[in-house]
Amino acid sequence: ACGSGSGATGATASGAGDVENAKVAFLMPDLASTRYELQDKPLFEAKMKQLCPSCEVIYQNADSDAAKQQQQANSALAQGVKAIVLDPVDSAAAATIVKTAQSQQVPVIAYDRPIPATPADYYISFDNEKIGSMIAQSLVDHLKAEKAEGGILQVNGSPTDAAAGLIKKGIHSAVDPSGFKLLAEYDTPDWQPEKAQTWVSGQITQFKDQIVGVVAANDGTGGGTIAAFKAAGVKVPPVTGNDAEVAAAQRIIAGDQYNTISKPIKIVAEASATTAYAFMQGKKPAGKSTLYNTPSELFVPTVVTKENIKEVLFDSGIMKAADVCTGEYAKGCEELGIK
Amino acid sequence: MSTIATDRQDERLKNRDGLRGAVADVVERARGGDLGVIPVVVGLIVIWSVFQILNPIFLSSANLVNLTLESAAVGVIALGIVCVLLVGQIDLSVGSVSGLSGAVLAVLFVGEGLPVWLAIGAAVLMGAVIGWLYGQLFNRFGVPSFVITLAGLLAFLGLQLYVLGTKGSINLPFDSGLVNFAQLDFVPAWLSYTFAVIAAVWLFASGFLHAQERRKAGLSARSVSTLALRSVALLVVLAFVVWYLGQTRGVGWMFVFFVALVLIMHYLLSRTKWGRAVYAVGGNEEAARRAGINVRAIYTSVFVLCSTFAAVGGILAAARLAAANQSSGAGDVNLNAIAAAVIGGTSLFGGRGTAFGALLGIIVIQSISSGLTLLNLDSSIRFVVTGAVLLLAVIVDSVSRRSRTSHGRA
Amino acid sequence: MSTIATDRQDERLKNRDGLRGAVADVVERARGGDLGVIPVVVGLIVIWSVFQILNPIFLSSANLVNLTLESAAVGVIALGIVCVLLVGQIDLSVGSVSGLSGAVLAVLFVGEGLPVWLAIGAAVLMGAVIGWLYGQLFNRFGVPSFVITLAGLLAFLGLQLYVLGTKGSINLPFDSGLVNFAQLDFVPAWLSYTFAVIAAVWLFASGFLHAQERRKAGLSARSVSTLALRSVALLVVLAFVVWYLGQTRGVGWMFVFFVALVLIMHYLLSRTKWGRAVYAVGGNEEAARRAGINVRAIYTSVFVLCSTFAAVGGILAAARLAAANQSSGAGDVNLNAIAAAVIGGTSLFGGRGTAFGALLGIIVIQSISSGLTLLNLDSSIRFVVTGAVLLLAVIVDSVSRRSRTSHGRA
Amino acid sequence: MTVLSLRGINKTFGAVAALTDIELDVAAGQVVAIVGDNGAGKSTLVKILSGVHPPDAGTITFEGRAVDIPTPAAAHKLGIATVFQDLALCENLNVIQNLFLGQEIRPLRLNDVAMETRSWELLRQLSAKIPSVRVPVAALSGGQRQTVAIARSLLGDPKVIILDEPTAALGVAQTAEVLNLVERLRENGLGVIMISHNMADVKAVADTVAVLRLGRNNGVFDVGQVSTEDIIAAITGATDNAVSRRAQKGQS
Amino acid sequence: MTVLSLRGINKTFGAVAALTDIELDVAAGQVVAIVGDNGAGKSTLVKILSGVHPPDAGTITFEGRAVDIPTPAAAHKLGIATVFQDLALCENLNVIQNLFLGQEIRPLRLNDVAMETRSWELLRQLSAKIPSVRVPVAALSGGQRQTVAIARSLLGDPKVIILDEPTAALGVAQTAEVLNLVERLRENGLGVIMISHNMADVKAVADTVAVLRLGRNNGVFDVGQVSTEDIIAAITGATDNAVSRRAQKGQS
Ligand SMILES: Nc1ncnc2c1ncn2[C@@H]1O[C@H](COP(=O)(O)OP(=O)(O)OP(=O)(O)O)[C@@H](O)[C@H]1O
Ligand SMILES: Nc1ncnc2c1ncn2[C@@H]1O[C@H](COP(=O)(O)OP(=O)(O)OP(=O)(O)O)[C@@H](O)[C@H]1O
Ligand SMILES: O[C@@H]1[C@@H](O)[C@H](O)OC[C@H]1O
Ligand SMILES: [Mg+2]
Ligand SMILES: [Mg+2]
Repeated sequence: ACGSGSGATGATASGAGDVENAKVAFLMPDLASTRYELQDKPLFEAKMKQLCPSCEVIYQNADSDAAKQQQQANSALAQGVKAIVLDPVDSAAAATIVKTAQSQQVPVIAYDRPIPATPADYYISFDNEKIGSMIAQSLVDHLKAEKAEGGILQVNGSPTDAAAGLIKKGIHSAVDPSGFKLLAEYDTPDWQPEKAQTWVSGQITQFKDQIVGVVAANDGTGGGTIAAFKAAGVKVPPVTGNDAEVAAAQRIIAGDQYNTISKPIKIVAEASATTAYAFMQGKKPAGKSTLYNTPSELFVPTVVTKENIKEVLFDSGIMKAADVCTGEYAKGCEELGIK
Repeated sequence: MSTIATDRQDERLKNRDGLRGAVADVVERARGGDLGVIPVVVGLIVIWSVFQILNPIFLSSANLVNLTLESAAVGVIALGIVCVLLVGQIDLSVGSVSGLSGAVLAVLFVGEGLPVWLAIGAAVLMGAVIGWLYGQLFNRFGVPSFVITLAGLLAFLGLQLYVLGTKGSINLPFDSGLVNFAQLDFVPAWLSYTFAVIAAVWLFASGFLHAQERRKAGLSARSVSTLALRSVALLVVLAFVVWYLGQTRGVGWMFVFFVALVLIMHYLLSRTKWGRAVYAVGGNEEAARRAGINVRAIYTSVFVLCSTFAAVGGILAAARLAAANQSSGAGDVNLNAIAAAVIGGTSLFGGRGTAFGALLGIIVIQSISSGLTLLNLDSSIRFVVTGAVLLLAVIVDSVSRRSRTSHGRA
Repeated sequence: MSTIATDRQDERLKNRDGLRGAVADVVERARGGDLGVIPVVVGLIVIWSVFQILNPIFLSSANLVNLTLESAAVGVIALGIVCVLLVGQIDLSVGSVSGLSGAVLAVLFVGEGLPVWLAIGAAVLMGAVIGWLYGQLFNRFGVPSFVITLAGLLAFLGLQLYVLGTKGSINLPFDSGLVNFAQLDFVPAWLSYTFAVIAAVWLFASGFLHAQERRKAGLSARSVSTLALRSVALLVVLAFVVWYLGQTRGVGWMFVFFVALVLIMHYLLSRTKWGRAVYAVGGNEEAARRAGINVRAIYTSVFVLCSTFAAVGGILAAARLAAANQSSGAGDVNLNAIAAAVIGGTSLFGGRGTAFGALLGIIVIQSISSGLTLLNLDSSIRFVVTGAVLLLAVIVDSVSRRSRTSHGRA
Repeated sequence: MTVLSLRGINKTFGAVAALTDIELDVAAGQVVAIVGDNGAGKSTLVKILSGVHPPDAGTITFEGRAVDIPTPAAAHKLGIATVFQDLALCENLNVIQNLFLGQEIRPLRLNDVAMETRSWELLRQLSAKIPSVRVPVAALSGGQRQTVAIARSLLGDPKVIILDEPTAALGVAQTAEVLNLVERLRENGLGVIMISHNMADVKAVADTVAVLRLGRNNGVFDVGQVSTEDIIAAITGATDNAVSRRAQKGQS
Repeated sequence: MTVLSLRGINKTFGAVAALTDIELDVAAGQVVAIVGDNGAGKSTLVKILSGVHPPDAGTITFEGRAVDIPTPAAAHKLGIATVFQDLALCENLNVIQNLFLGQEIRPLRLNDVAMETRSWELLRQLSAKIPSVRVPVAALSGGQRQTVAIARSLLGDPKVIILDEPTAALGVAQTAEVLNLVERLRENGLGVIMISHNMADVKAVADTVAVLRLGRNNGVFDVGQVSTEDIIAAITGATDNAVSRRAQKGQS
């Protein structure tokens, strides 16, 4: 029924009866962070399957290319999707997608990152700016508690990534007034850990023991930072992260990384599936609040450190000890009581 | 004709005239592996069939309309790449230049409120200046173009970030003519058909005049029936395309613009002294120089063209996206543009290639990308399949070209 | 010597012997533009001076130690690129292959718990198999290597994502031998100095024996004083490097490993039949074929070498980062590896280049990157400056090579 | 004894029939000259014999066995050495490297002293005027290159040597040496195929002359029993030709 | 009237002095042959005259004015047309495209009919045996290519034509036509420089013979007053040389 090839399939708002066999697009922005492929996608698909067993999810990843994302959206529309869940590569450029979709009466749910220019139909996210400020604040608090003296390095995300810009802004909001000197900061091309490692290595020679902490914008760059300290043969200062990757959890358990932030993707992914399904049924869900002229739902993430990792990541079921407590990490897990 | 044409007198040539001769000629050339763009077309048909079987939406009118529009921006860039490859050089910076051009356009048009034509003019001019700069560096210092343009890739990416400044991303107004041109303006059906007819008539008329001229000079010439057949075939194909795309939105002006550029470049490359010089420089630079060609001017002209096309492509991309952002032109724009040229039969060693190659090459690449988009695969699988399909398409091409080598005409 | 050596008998040659002759020779070659790697070294000195002025930490021992270690992974990859460029081909997939290799290593070693040598062996073997595959595709179907390896780039990136699977990113244990090798293992000072002495003695001894052999055969030969001077110079340079790096952590084993690979490749390329064949195929494939060389085997061997080196580079990169992740090998690994080869004097058109070029080229690139790292610039400015410095370094190089062209030896 | 024998060789390039039904016999210790107009197909025939092009049809018999020569390496293995008209040198390699290409001394640790010594010997034998053997071939004059190509064919131990216009670019002294060389080769019992446009040279060293015209055999002559005029007539296909007209003009 | 005159020309490549203190005069309506051993520097001299290499020292006078010839384009502009020994053709272009390279008819809308017609005319004039002018030069035989290179130099309206071993690869008929051509050029008042290793050809068409030896002038002779043996002696630097020895052997 969906194979007609007409781009105007969704032209009339459809009744609940039509929802069977419907399609919904789930468009993710990049591969630089693992979460989109490994968490967002399967979680969204699972929830959708539960809500509408016969529905089909069209998943696409734009690999950091706004033009490719536009192509993917157009292709989804040509296939007659009933709703689009969109994590924009470029929040501004995504306006085109919203326009095109809405002109064909297909609702768009902004996911993870907002689309300020043209109001989408709904917005569900953890707040990236907030994430930045939370990881940085957690680090600053820790340093103050330790009575550390010296400065901080800041490793930002990709200079061509709008989300990285938001995180960066959030980090500054915590670091700038902290009293710790910002020694240097760096926008990591393509979020590449190797690049972060090279840069941090240079700063270690330059600032030597002045560095008391590093705010890294995600777990990959955080990992690169830690490797730089290890390779320089100096003590690793507290380093932040973001995304709660398995590798980061291991580093936290081993005491190499100070924090990361858990944005239980399950929450947003399932919320977006529920909302998308409502739209597909022709309903118009109302948001919990309104942001960028869009009905919105923002969730609060949790900073993860050694202190709370057991509760936040393991007791909640987000991670399994079997995946994390391998080899050299078994001992740390044991100490923290993770099984 | 009673006497044998001047160019058919050698005893070793098999004489052929008229339609039968033309057919025999094609067969002969096919056996010799000299098939021009036919192998690419065959590759394309294979890809299209497979994707159509996997997802019946692929060849739907709506999807093909998208395909045409998505081809335009990188296609224009590939056209410039064909030119630099023809002289045996390379431009790695077309992605950055296109991104910078989009950024400049957006800043001037939206940020500074200049009229759109002025903003476009400035962006295109900037492209030309960049190319001129490359030409100077190349001619004066003899630095390999690979390195010059690698430096350009980095520098202009930096400049792009700088121009966009803290904004990071700038929206172009949806109701501006430019965005409409790239997204919503389609050629009215009657006009499309008119274009098709004009093209066919023109093909016949020019062929006929040319044949007459040749006959008058005592040279062999295509028969009227061959010419007629050829232009009827063109008419049928074009009319079918117009009709099929017209089932949904029709032929986009942006695509027409791209095709027009291809035709212009085809003319410049094949019918002007400049074009000859380009092929000569690519084939044997020293021989070209000894023939009195201003080789430096040719290099400069080609770099200017390439960067200019990159700038134009950047404008089209920004218009299509209705935004210019920090990652515009990044990612695989460079590789796609170069790959389109190469798939279209342009040699990386210079001296061989056509403007039409860019058109066909980009359609191959966009077809793969669009077809896979419809397949709903994991990213990891998608990458693997993209690689495999790309390879397949080119193997079809190379295998048929290959017989040429075994005939000693490599 | 009373009689004139066989190779010095032509009246048109200016006769020179001994140390004076050697110096005159160098001057002559410099005027003719045939300077080998000297221009790159000059470019390097310029870059180093500028960065040192801008930030006095640049030439500090600690930073140079970092520089050596950061050069190793991409340097090894560049070594493979030199080989494919020498035969006039290209490999665009070295980044993906290195990423995949790191992923395979991590999955087998950490995930499956295999012994590290087995995991390394598997990753390297996989690299070799990939290269063999490229060779087959290239030889059988005549597909341009640009396209084959572009397909490979995509496919192996996909495979990398697939292999990493649900983990996305895998830590290598910091206390494993492999990570230590890449991060913390340094050659003890006494051993470093021993290496330096061995190198100098070996240079003298081999030169001396060779000269004797030549004299016996009635050919001209380097004088003992020239040879002595040369090896003393080497000793001084090496000893200084060892001493200076030893001020902080010394010479890393990973860097020694890289240099050893460079030396081995230098030997293979310049002193074996296989190396000759590589240059011949790159210079004139058809002539090589007619000389009875198995051209296909040469292509295959070179693709295998390149992919194998890419795999080794990927292992080193993973070891240095102590992790393998989805973005390993992405970004500018490809471009940096190719650029290192080109900056080191390898021609993109085949037939010209050396293994040492890869070493020098990667040091130029890493110097730029490290120097800018210390400058703490905005990313936009950083990109612009990187481009500019890269260009400058190569202009110095090209300008001095250029005189060669004007002497007709292009 | 016939070492090499061709029957019914055909070769077509696209629409051009370059060779049609070619026959040729070469005996050991015999010098066969192949002559013919430009484009007659001489070099095409050479390329077929040396494994560069496969023939479209026909049989090649070498030392009594029917053989296939799919690659130049196969030709080398049979013992067929060729000096190509286009020389087939690698411009980026120097003289020594080109001479020994594919047959280097001590493959795993090249013996460059031995190779250089041998190079000088070979070149001196051909009266070559090459100032240095360590410059890339790109820097040599036309005649110097041709000398290198000829010298190369003498390495190894061929049974048949094919020389495609070997003296075209050579000076008078070098030409004389090459003709001497051809005679030495004959004395050593090799089969020699020599292509030349110079009738004086052909008459001086060849035993037999085979004429090709527009890709077909146009007569095989015993050198002792044929006049230069007859050969030229067979080449051009007419007794009244540009050469004879020029000769007449010179007399009148 | 002297059109072209060289004084004190020097050229060094690396460690090799290719030309030392060369003098040469060419008058309108005169054919000057330059002869010399391989590597004597003949082609280097040609390249200096045609703007390919700049001389290291020396002056060139053209039609009474001292000139600089920095590029081949400058040589064309002066009216110096050259057939290079290495032909300098673009292998990827076909015969017509090579013939008219840089001097196409109707630059903005190429007139290929006119160019093809003219190509056939030129080739017929040289007795060329080229089956089709629309094949890339890569597919031509050695002699066919050389004919194309010669034909090319006749386009335009040169005052001096330089032919570097123009008949090396040509068949007997084509060689005769080229010699005829040289005579026609002389009659039309052009200055002709011809390089050749063929003494018969030199004696047949040249007015003056200039000998180069190891990069230096080694005598200028009037053709009428010099024997072939004397020229050869000047070339090789000895009256007892490979050529004379061969000649003796032939007689004995
Ligand atoms: N690789 C090729 N592709 C197409 N045609 C070719 C090829 N090689 C040769 N030919 C054609 O075949 C014919 C014979 O060429 P060949 O080189 O054998 O002539 P030849 O007798 O050696 O002439 P010459 O005396 O000029 O060297 C020519 O007409 C030529 O154009
Ligand atoms: N580009 C170059 N680089 C280095 N040396 C060169 C170059 N060109 C010529 N030579 C050298 O200069 C000398 C003269 O060469 P040239 O080509 O002028 O000789 P020629 O007289 O034309 O010889 P032939 O009769 O063989 O054509 C030779 O020894 C050659 O090696
Ligand atoms: O998880 C992060 C995501 O929230 C942000 O949008 O992009 C970078 C990721 O690391
Ligand atoms: Mg021939
Ligand atoms: Mg010469």
